[in-house]
Amino acid sequence: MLTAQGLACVRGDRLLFKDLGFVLEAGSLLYVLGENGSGKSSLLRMLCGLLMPGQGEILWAGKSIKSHAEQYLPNLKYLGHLNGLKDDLTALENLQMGARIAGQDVTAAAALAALTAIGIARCANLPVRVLSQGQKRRVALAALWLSRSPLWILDEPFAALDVAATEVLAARISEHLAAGGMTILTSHQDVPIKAKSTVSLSLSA
Amino acid sequence: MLTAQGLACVRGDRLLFKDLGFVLEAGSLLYVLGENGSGKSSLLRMLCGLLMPGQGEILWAGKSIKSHAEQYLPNLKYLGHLNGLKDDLTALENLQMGARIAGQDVTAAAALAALTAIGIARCANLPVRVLSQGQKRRVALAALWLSRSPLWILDEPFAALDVAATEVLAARISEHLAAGGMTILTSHQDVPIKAKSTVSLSLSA
Amino acid sequence: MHMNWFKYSSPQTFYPLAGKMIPWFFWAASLLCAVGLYVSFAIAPTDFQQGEAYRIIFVHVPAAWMSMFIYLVMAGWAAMGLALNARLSAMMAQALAPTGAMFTLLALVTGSLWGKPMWGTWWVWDARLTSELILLFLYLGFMALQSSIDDPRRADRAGALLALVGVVNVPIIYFSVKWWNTLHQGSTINMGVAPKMAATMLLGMLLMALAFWMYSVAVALMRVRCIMLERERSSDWVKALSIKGGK
Amino acid sequence: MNQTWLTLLRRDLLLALRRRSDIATTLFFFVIVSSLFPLGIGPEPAVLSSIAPGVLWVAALLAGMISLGRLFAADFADGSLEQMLLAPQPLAWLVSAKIFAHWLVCGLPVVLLAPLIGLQYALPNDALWVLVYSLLLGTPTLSLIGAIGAALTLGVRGSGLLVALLVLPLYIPTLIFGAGAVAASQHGMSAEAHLSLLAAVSLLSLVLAPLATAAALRISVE
Amino acid sequence: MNQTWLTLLRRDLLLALRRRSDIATTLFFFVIVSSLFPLGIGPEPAVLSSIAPGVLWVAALLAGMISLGRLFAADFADGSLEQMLLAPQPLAWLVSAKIFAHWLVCGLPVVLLAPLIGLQYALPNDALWVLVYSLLLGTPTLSLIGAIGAALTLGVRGSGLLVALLVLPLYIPTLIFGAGAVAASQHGMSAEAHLSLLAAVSLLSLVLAPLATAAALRISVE
Amino acid sequence: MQWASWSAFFNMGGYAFYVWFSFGLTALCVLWEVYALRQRSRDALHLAQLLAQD
Ligand code: HEM
Ligand SMILES: Nc1ncnc2c1ncn2[C@@H]1O[C@H](COP(=O)(O)OP(=O)(O)OP(=O)(O)O)[C@@H](O)[C@H]1O
Ligand SMILES: Nc1ncnc2c1ncn2[C@@H]1O[C@H](COP(=O)(O)OP(=O)(O)OP(=O)(O)O)[C@@H](O)[C@H]1O
Ligand SMILES: [Mg+2]
Ligand SMILES: [Mg+2]
Repeated sequence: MLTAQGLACVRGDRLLFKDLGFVLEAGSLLYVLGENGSGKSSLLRMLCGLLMPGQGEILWAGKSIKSHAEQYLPNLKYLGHLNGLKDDLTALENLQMGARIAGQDVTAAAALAALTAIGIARCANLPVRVLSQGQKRRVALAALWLSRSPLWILDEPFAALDVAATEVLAARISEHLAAGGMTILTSHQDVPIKAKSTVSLSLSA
Repeated sequence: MLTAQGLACVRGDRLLFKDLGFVLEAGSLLYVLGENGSGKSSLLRMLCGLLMPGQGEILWAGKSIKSHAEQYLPNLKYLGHLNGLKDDLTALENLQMGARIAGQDVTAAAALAALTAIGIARCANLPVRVLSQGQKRRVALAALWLSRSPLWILDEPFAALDVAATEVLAARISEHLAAGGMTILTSHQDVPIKAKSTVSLSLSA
Repeated sequence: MHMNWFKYSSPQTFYPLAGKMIPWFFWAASLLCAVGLYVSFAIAPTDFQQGEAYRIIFVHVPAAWMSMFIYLVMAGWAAMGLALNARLSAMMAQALAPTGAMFTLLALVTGSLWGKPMWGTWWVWDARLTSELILLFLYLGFMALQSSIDDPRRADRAGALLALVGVVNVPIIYFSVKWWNTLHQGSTINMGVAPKMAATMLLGMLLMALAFWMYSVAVALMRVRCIMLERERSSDWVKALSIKGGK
Repeated sequence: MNQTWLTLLRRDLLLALRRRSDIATTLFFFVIVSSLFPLGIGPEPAVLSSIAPGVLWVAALLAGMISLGRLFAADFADGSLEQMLLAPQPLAWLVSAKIFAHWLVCGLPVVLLAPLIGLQYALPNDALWVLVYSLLLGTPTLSLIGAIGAALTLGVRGSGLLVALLVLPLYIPTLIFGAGAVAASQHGMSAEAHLSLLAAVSLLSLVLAPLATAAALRISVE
Repeated sequence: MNQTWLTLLRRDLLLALRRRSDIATTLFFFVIVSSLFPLGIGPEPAVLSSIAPGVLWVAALLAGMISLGRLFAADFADGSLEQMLLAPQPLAWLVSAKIFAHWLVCGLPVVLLAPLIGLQYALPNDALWVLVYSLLLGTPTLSLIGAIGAALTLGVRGSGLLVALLVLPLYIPTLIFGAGAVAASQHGMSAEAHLSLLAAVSLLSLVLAPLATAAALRISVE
Repeated sequence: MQWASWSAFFNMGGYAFYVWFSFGLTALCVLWEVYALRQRSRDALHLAQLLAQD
């Protein structure tokens, strides 16, 4: 269970939001909405512990994610605006090494299965450098098929994806939620995702 | 009169478009449409002579803009995705120096009048660093009130502008066209501009 | 108690408080400086080896002391800023750096001005001189880092970390330089050979050092006020202040 | 714990292998800088050999410094750095893998090439060996301390110059002991004292630098 | 024609003034690098003064090189560079204004500070003067040639090292004549021959470098 | 008091240049720093005022 209390975010000399709080239970989805520059990405990075909140606290299972980071991080899978892929490695290498660095052992077969699931098995052995924007995004998202973390934090996962990939991803998220996972999401598109409970959080610029 | 004949554009190893041509007469507006990544900005940069066409030719008053650049450039005002502003100069300094570098002498009063026209006279003496994205864009656009060039090439001029500024700018473009100017434009929004003749050019990704 | 501390550590309350303190420190500095100068020039006797040139120590040594002392204080504030995430501490560290660098530069220049008549050369690669020069580089690195990061909070924390790394390194640098110098035995000149100081000389130096100290506090407070104004320029209290004319 | 560390190391080495020109660049910088001096100073062997320890070490220092830009910048730009920050292992531990890879790619080649340049400077045989030892002990410190500077200046305007300002003063003890070792052996003295001090500085930075770098990375990624 | 040129110059100087720390960084890089050598080589004034010409010139070279990142990178990033390319004046002419500004901001301070560092190296008075003259004649070449490298590496990954590789070999004639002039005067010979060669190199690069830089910019901005 | 006359004082036993340069430079630095800070504070307030009118 992820709890946020009284969060405030200051960037540069602007206050983006304050007094923001929510509780996210197993199986539920949190939609973060807002215009460009309203602070969605900043909020998500805060929830990962990458950005220190100006005020407020974030708790995982009742414990501060700051002071109990080793317990929190294995439960978290974050995907930001950046894909975190190395241009000179192949899609498969990227996926496998990425999972290992996140502390998870993944066989080549499992990684290939993940790439197949999101429909880019053909590009598995190409260096990521030659892939198009959408294909790169898919390689990054393939990690979700390998992830065993209950909490997913995804910053505009549908950006740059075409219709087919969007559906596959939405289905995967629904499945994750059905299995008791949690997901926090931002998106400028409207993608239907099935969840036990969906909360929308709207940030105003 | 600007003429393009058989233009082709290759970026990386992708062919973005080919066999593209048009004729732009005094007083007319060219709308370049297309999805992200379809090559709109690339086309506009080509028309400025910043990017060499893979094939084809661009003529100004019947002469190649490549070999007669000195005759072409004084007739051109280009505004790209980037504002071309120096963060550490004030809005006024930016505008005045920008015009001078483009070979035009501009008094402080004239520059101030331009800033007033687009509604940011109050920010005239602030360093551009402290301005918001939309305000910066306005400073860059204020150059259009000073410009005496007949051909304007504007890449998403309405991006980051609010409703009021959008109207002011559209009016200025209409006025320019009415006075016999030419404008080439890309925009993801639909902004009504009055012109003797409007041509739309659609690029497909 | 700690409630008070947090109250005064908010820029809004600290700004006027600092404004009230500054004149006191300036007065103290002026007074100490006047007495110190009197002692240095009127009371302290002529040095029989070095003649009157030795009077340079009355600025040189206090400046050298302050240059090192300020670095330590700066690192202290930096550590506190990092540990407690206190904005004011980081601002104090930032405010101290230019003054520290100035004293370092003064120590170097006045030392050279002393070295020319005493040693016949403006500079030798003596251990203490060299480490003072390196201290100047450390100050400048700190200032350059802070000024090139645009986000103030990040600048604070990055600067604080650098100051701490520097403080760990200062003793290592000092001893390595010393060792380097004695090994090469290049310069036969050693600042340690300065004659035993008369009590009045020591008094003069102490008074001047105290004056510099008070001055440093005053100037650091002035600078911290500037930093607050610049950082919080769009906050209500600064706006209100600016309309009142900064009083 | 070890698996993550090894994976990071392997990944960075693999990347360096795929872009072999990157390794070559540091090496060439070292060679060019150390060849500039004979050009500037003149070809007398006696003079050259007397300044060789200092010059070679300064060249190594500068080469180490100028290659720092590559340590974290690419990871920062493509987002792998934030993924690394979110790994469950202690960040300082992961950082040490990256620093080690950096040393293998940028430091070790310099160590191996240095005796060749030393020959050009007419260094005697013993001194050449001491040069190699001292570089072997000292260059890791350059990578370690440099990592702090690189992490602090991530994403900062004009970071190339800035990193130089931050890092060069901190390199001074390494320079003194390293060049001192070579000079000592050149003058027929034992280089042991210098080398053990160099090792001590290395050990100290091995312990502290990853921690400081980790803290700096957290600050820079915000 | 002159107005655009002057405006560009004024703008770049104004920008440098508003960011004073940028000027300081190049200068201090020069100071730090030239202070590293005594630490590596030892403090004996006789040795130091014999290597001073080479060392000071190499330090000036490296400082000039490392500051090149600032020449066009900011303009490229914020779009002013493309506006400059669209100005009706010949690009090479405009480029020369930027190079001149760069020299005033990064080269001239080094020229002015060099005698102070020369003092630390126990250079005799005459040699100090020749040092200043030679730097005055030589540093413009560094900016001019460097501009070509800076323009070629715009927007390229790891451009810091790359620019070094491109530019340092081209700096060698300047280094040889510059350091040679100082060394000559140190040995009681006339430095005139060296200085006139230096001036000749300067003139040549003054004519050719802006043209090459302009061509390189057009390529990089595509 | 150990100075025979003001001119002896100013002469500083022949070391006038070194001594007075040292003290003078120190005074100059200090005064300049204070002046620069006052200026900086004024500028900051001015900018805030401009922003406040916004
Ligand atoms: C550029 C030249 C010089 C520099 C950078 C320099 C630096 C320093 C520093 C950092 C200190 C404080 C050290 C401490 O208190 O432990 C100091 C103190 C002192 N210096 Fe210098 N110095 C220079 C030249 C000279 C010269 C030429 C002399 C005299 C011949 C001299 C005599 C002294 C004395 C007597 C002290 C006081 C020592 C003490 O109180 O323990 N210095 N100097
Ligand atoms: N490192 C930073 N330093 C200072 N300000 C920043 C920084 N990063 C972002 N900002 C500012 O914070 C605000 C919020 O940024 P954020 O990226 O959180 O927005 P967002 O809601 O995710 O927008 P988008 O829909 O474009 O992704 C913006 O105004 C941005 O300019
Ligand atoms: N310098 C470059 N080198 C290689 N490919 C490039 C370069 N610049 C752009 N491209 C590619 O060319 C294509 C067209 O880019 P362009 O910027 O012209 O698109 P656009 O239509 O303006 O898109 P948008 O609506 O996002 O502005 C894209 O696929 C882009 O990735
Ligand atoms: Mg976002
Ligand atoms: Mg575009």
